Amino acid sequence: MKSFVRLTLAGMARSCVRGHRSALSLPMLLLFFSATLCFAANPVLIGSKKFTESYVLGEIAKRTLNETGIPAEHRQGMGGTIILWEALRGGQIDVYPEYTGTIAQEILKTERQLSVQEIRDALTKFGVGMTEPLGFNNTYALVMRRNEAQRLGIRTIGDLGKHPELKIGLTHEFLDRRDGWQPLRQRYSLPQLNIVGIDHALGYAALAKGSIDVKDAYSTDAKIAENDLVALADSFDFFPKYDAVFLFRTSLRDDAIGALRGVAGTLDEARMVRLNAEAERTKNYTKAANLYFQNAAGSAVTAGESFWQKLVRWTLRHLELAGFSLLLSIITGIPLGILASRGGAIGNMILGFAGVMQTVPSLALLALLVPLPFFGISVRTAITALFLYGLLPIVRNTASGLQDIPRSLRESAIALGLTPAARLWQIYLPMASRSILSGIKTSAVINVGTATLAALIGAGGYGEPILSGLNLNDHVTILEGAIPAALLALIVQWSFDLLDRVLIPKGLRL
Amino acid sequence: MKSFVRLTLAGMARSCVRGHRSALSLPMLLLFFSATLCFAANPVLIGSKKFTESYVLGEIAKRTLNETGIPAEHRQGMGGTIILWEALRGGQIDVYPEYTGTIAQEILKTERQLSVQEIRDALTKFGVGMTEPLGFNNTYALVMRRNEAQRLGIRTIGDLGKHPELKIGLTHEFLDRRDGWQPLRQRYSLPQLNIVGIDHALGYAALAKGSIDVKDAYSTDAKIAENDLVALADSFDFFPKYDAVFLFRTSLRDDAIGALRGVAGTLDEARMVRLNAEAERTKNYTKAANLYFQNAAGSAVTAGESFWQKLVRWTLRHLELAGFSLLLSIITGIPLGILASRGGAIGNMILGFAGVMQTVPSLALLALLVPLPFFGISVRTAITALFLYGLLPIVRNTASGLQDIPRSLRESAIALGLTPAARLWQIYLPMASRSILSGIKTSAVINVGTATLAALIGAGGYGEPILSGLNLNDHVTILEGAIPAALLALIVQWSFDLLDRVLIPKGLRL
Amino acid sequence: MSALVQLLAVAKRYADAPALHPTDLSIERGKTTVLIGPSGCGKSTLLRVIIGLIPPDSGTIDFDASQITPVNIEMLRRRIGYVIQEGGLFPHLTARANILLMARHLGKSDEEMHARLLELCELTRFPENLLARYPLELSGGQRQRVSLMRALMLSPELLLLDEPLGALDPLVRASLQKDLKEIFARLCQTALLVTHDLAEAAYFGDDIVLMNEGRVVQQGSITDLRERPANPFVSEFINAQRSVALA
Amino acid sequence: MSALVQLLAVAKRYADAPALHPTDLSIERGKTTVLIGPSGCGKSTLLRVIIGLIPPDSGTIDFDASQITPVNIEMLRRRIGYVIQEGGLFPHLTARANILLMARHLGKSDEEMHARLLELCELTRFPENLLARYPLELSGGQRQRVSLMRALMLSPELLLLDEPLGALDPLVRASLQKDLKEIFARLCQTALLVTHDLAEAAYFGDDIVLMNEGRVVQQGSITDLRERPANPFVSEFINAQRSVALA
Ligand SMILES: Nc1ncnc2c1ncn2[C@@H]1O[C@H](COP(=O)(O)OP(=O)(O)OP(=O)(O)O)[C@@H](O)[C@H]1O
Ligand SMILES: Nc1ncnc2c1ncn2[C@@H]1O[C@H](COP(=O)(O)OP(=O)(O)OP(=O)(O)O)[C@@H](O)[C@H]1O
Ligand SMILES: [Mg+2]
Ligand SMILES: [Mg+2]
Repeated sequence: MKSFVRLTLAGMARSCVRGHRSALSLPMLLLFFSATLCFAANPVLIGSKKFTESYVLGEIAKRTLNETGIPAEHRQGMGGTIILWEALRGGQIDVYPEYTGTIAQEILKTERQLSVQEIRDALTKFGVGMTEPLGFNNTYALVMRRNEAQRLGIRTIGDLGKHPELKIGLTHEFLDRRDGWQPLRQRYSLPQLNIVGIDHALGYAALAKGSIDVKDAYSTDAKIAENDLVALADSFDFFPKYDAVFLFRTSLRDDAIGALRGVAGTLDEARMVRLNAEAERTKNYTKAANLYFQNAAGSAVTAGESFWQKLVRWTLRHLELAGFSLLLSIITGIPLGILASRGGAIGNMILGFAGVMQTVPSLALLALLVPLPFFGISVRTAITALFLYGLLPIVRNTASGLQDIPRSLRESAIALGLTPAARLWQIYLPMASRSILSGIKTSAVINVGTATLAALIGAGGYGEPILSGLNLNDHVTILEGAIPAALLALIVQWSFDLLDRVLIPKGLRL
Repeated sequence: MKSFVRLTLAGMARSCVRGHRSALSLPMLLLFFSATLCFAANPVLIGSKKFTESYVLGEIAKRTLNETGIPAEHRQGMGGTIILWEALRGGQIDVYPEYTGTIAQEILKTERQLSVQEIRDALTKFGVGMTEPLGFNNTYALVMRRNEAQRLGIRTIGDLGKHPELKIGLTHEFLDRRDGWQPLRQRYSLPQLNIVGIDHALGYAALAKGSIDVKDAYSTDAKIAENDLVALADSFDFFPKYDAVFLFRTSLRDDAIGALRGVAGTLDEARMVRLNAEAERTKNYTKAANLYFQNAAGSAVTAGESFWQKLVRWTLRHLELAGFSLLLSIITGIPLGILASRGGAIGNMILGFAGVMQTVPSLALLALLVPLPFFGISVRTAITALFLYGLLPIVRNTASGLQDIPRSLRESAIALGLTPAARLWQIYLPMASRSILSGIKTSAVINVGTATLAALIGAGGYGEPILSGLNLNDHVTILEGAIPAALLALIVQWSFDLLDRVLIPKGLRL
Repeated sequence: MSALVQLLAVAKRYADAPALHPTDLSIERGKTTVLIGPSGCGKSTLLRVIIGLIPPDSGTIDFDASQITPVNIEMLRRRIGYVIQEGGLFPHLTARANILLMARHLGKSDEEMHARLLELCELTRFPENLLARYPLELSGGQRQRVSLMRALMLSPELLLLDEPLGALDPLVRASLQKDLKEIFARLCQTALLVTHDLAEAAYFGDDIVLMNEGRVVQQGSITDLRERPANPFVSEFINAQRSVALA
Repeated sequence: MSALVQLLAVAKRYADAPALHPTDLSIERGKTTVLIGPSGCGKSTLLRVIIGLIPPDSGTIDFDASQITPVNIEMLRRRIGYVIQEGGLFPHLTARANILLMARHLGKSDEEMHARLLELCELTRFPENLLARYPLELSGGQRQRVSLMRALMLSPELLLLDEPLGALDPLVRASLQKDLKEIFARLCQTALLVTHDLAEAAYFGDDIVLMNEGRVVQQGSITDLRERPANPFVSEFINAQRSVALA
């Protein structure tokens, strides 16, 4: 089961890394398009794409803003280019890291190489601004083992022409692309025939073993540093520029724009490679981002978002999800329960409906809501699903609690001349309070549990570390979410028990 | 969400097809290792691997047995070779389709080509028997467009040597295997350098477009017929034999063994290709298997398992899962609720425990149980998870129902001199019956819903069509499971309402 | 003075047997009508029909000259005080809250309520310090007095009292009888009282109604019943009560 | 004859006030002890302490010469019949099932139970055809008689009766009093009876115990109480009950 989830997420992550400049995959759209938050929107919202480097840049932007005293939140790994771009234009995020080449090709849809200024001008009409390049160019590169390259005296791609015996392993994507192997070979008049298609990840292993001598890579890939490889210079500027920049909404507060602009020109390729390597080694993007600030400022001022800060954030969000949906369940569940307590066709219909809601497993409930116009991938959807899910215990217990009130007391209330509303509020509901509260407690606990699934649609909460832990195959991270979730359930349980003392009238507890 | 699941399953299916002779993937082991059934074991249990041809052969075996009057069940797509083999040896299944080459290499772990008799002798000591080959050899093959092959006069692999200009696209697996491209090229002294690595599925498209001229394939791949390709003869018998056979436990009843032996020699390659194509086109393995019987017997006797038969099977299994777990929840939940009703530390602990169980979302609960020794991937695990999941509403409502009994009646029961047990059974429980039943109803409905997740660990029920529909991206199939599940919830709901009339004493309903 | 409540051919049957045969009865304004009769003869049923807890199968009931319907019953109930036989105190409310429930609902002022409460406590000899207790913390007689106070709280036009003093000791009972009778006379209170104590019936009853098996057997003063019994059952019933005068 | 039940310095207080000051009391074998006193004086509390529903704060209770402990109370309860003041009928059981509950539990034979049931119905003038009804379908007096039958069913050694006849009409009450007194005499039944009816107390009571504010004020025959009152309260209490003899 665990492996099942892990496999999936790992698979997604992989496919995202490989195609990160062009991928618009439906599942990712559905899954990781982060919440159009319906409440609390003060902080600057930073988005990132679903691969390591984008995460790290997002963290850097966040800490940069925080250090300027601007509150910022980072929605990690929301999806591919188009998702991020649409989110930025739609105002769901304010900032995200992008690459100039990607902007030209994917967003502005041009074949030409555009200058930074041309790009900036074109973006203005979308209400989007762009910083100067951050300092590194994450484009394609051909890489070799450093010692081999030195031994053979190969520094540029052109130098490969002198060594037709070298075995070249290329990813299929690179073999296929119109700016890939074929035109490159022509541009540099390379004689090589010794080409094999090989998976990107496997390629590094093959390179290390010596089964191949040259492979394609992204120029800031952490693996380059890890495997002591060297990227060959693209002396003819064959590969388009993929300079990293931050895109932001022009409506963003000026101090925030200023702070982001400050990052421009401070991150060269070597540094980015090191940050990426750190992120992949420690599985901690914040830590990697902190490296940037350490070297820049010369000292580590803060440790970024500490575990406790994250815990607080998850907890608040989890409470928000479970609490808000519970509130909805209560305020609709009790009236429905009152109706249901009268029995008859309406009562059966209400209980039937709530039952069917409980039957549709939480995942399916999310799946059914996501395609609907109002819902989509949002906190709204998560809360609605949780709300529907928590309905049954409240409805049913309200009904059974009311039906259990002795007839003599019901008649007393009627004979007194109380209006039906007063009877309900002052007599029936207090007398059924134990049963109703018991339903609410069940519902609360169910909601706390099911809310962990909300992270699947980017709604956050304890599900976030659980999913991210499954993704990184990191058990500690999983437990960082799972243990607090279980504790929260216990706390909810016990605090409701305390509430019993307040809400169940003393006369009923004698 | 839906896409999320679909992606995963599709991904799994793909990886299984590609590596079906050698794959032992942990997730598959965890996921599709079918249930060690703890109840009802009369029928012959047939397993199959997770790819089309194996499914179809499993269906053929099943119908063959059924037509001989032997009850048989088919557990589809349990996993890879090792899983099926271990399941057969462990007695969890009685029969499964296998290939001689796979038996030699993966199971008997020999490099040599073994004769059918040698294999059979070797298997005997494991208590496993083998039929004669069914009639087709599903090995590697090189395939070409039929017209091109005819135009160039290419019939055998050796003929390729005369046309070095042909572009050859090979899967990476085939490029890497020790019985793959390199030795083949040497064996047939092929001059070709024009080799590209290409994904298996994409390769067919490339072949159709003419981007490549030759590719590797399994000799019974449905795509061969679909794309009007021709497999080149392996005149040097380079590829090992992968003759399809049925493996069975030698303890299997004789008539069943006889029936299976009857299939031997009746399925040639062309026929198998057609069945596979039918299965992939209609997404219905039973229908494909029926084709075999039509041609063999000259007429379609039965239509295999009709939708209604399947519905009955799913329903029974779903009822078994939900019913059995509900029963467990009731017989542990009520005593726990009684304890909890006394309050104090024990009461809090019990409610806390049941609450934590509810908090751990159903999937995670399955994930936590699967690694434990006693559980693993089995119906047991599903039932245990459902049982734990259904506990809270019963425990809590039992407790609150008991606490709501008026003091004067509790004292009457004590003063009468009834023993504590008699008080409980004759007075307290009947008086709390409305509340307890309301908890049981909530629990039942939750269980019916959550039981659909049990299909993830192969435990069957309505989750089976839902998952399989998600896999095949076939909405009708999804609904075939989703609608009955919702209906079942309603029926459960309403039949419990009827039960109320029996179980809630009349004196309490006045 | 006309009748405050007028029953015309009111009948009620439960599943298996009639509890009330068609019955005519008028409750005169300003008088105390006492309902007596053997256990199970339909006294409580009659009261429950009047206050609309159970709908009569047939017949009509007029209150203050207008017919009681499901529409106006809600408002009429506020003009009626009812002491249910079982007490019917709400367990989740203290004695005080039980008594003040309806007054609070109608938005009476605190001083007014407090003054009336003290008056009632004195009348029923109910210790004020017990007002904060819940019904489960009171003795049977104390509960009965709380019920009575609840019914009297709003000075209703009509009082329906179903054995309101049954669980009281002779001391409290005697003085309560005296006080109630005085108050009833002073305020011209209309009341329908069910009792099993013939002495009590005689003491209160301007008009005594003797029922048996769902029918009114005889209506009149205690002297009428004693000296001009309608049938042997009446004499038997009237003479049954053992006097405290000992041999 | 020695005492069947012997209370020694038994006291009980609730949160805010003592309900029972240290009290000595002996209930003689074969006699009917009658407990009287104002509402809230602790009569029900005394009964509930004896049958072990509430543990006394101090003091000991002996039953049949052995001290009552939490261990033996369970078995002792089967030798005691108790009519609770509120009735305490189980709403989910019919009148018949309520009465037979304990007998069934002890595995009595059907004939034996049926015979006893008929006997009891006759004694209490309870119509047999109502036995199949649930408590909610009975009148107040009918319920009280069902409670009484339940307590008498097993012919217990000790009967604790908390106002068992309060809701009964004079007719039934008078004949029931007569029959009960005869039976008690014939069977040498030990009984502790709480009542508010002094006539009833005098009729039954070999021994009358008058309580006030949690203390026994005087114990003796009705003549003792009437003619040799321990203090003014006794005379006041004894003379309070209005006689049926009218002005
Ligand atoms: N659970 C309780 N908590 C606090 N006080 C209580 C509780 N139960 C009874 N009391 C008080 O104890 C006193 C004695 O009560 P008890 O029921 O014994 O009176 P009683 O003599 O039976 O009166 P009655 O004739 O009205 O039934 C009363 O003042 C009552 O209010
Ligand atoms: N819900 C019911 N279903 C069936 N029969 C009922 C129901 N309620 C009352 N009865 C019967 O109707 C008859 C009249 O009952 P009612 O309560 O009016 O008697 P009552 O005169 O108040 O008697 P008591 O003096 O004992 O209180 C009784 O025989 C009773 O058993
Ligand atoms: Mg009555
Ligand atoms: Mg009492």
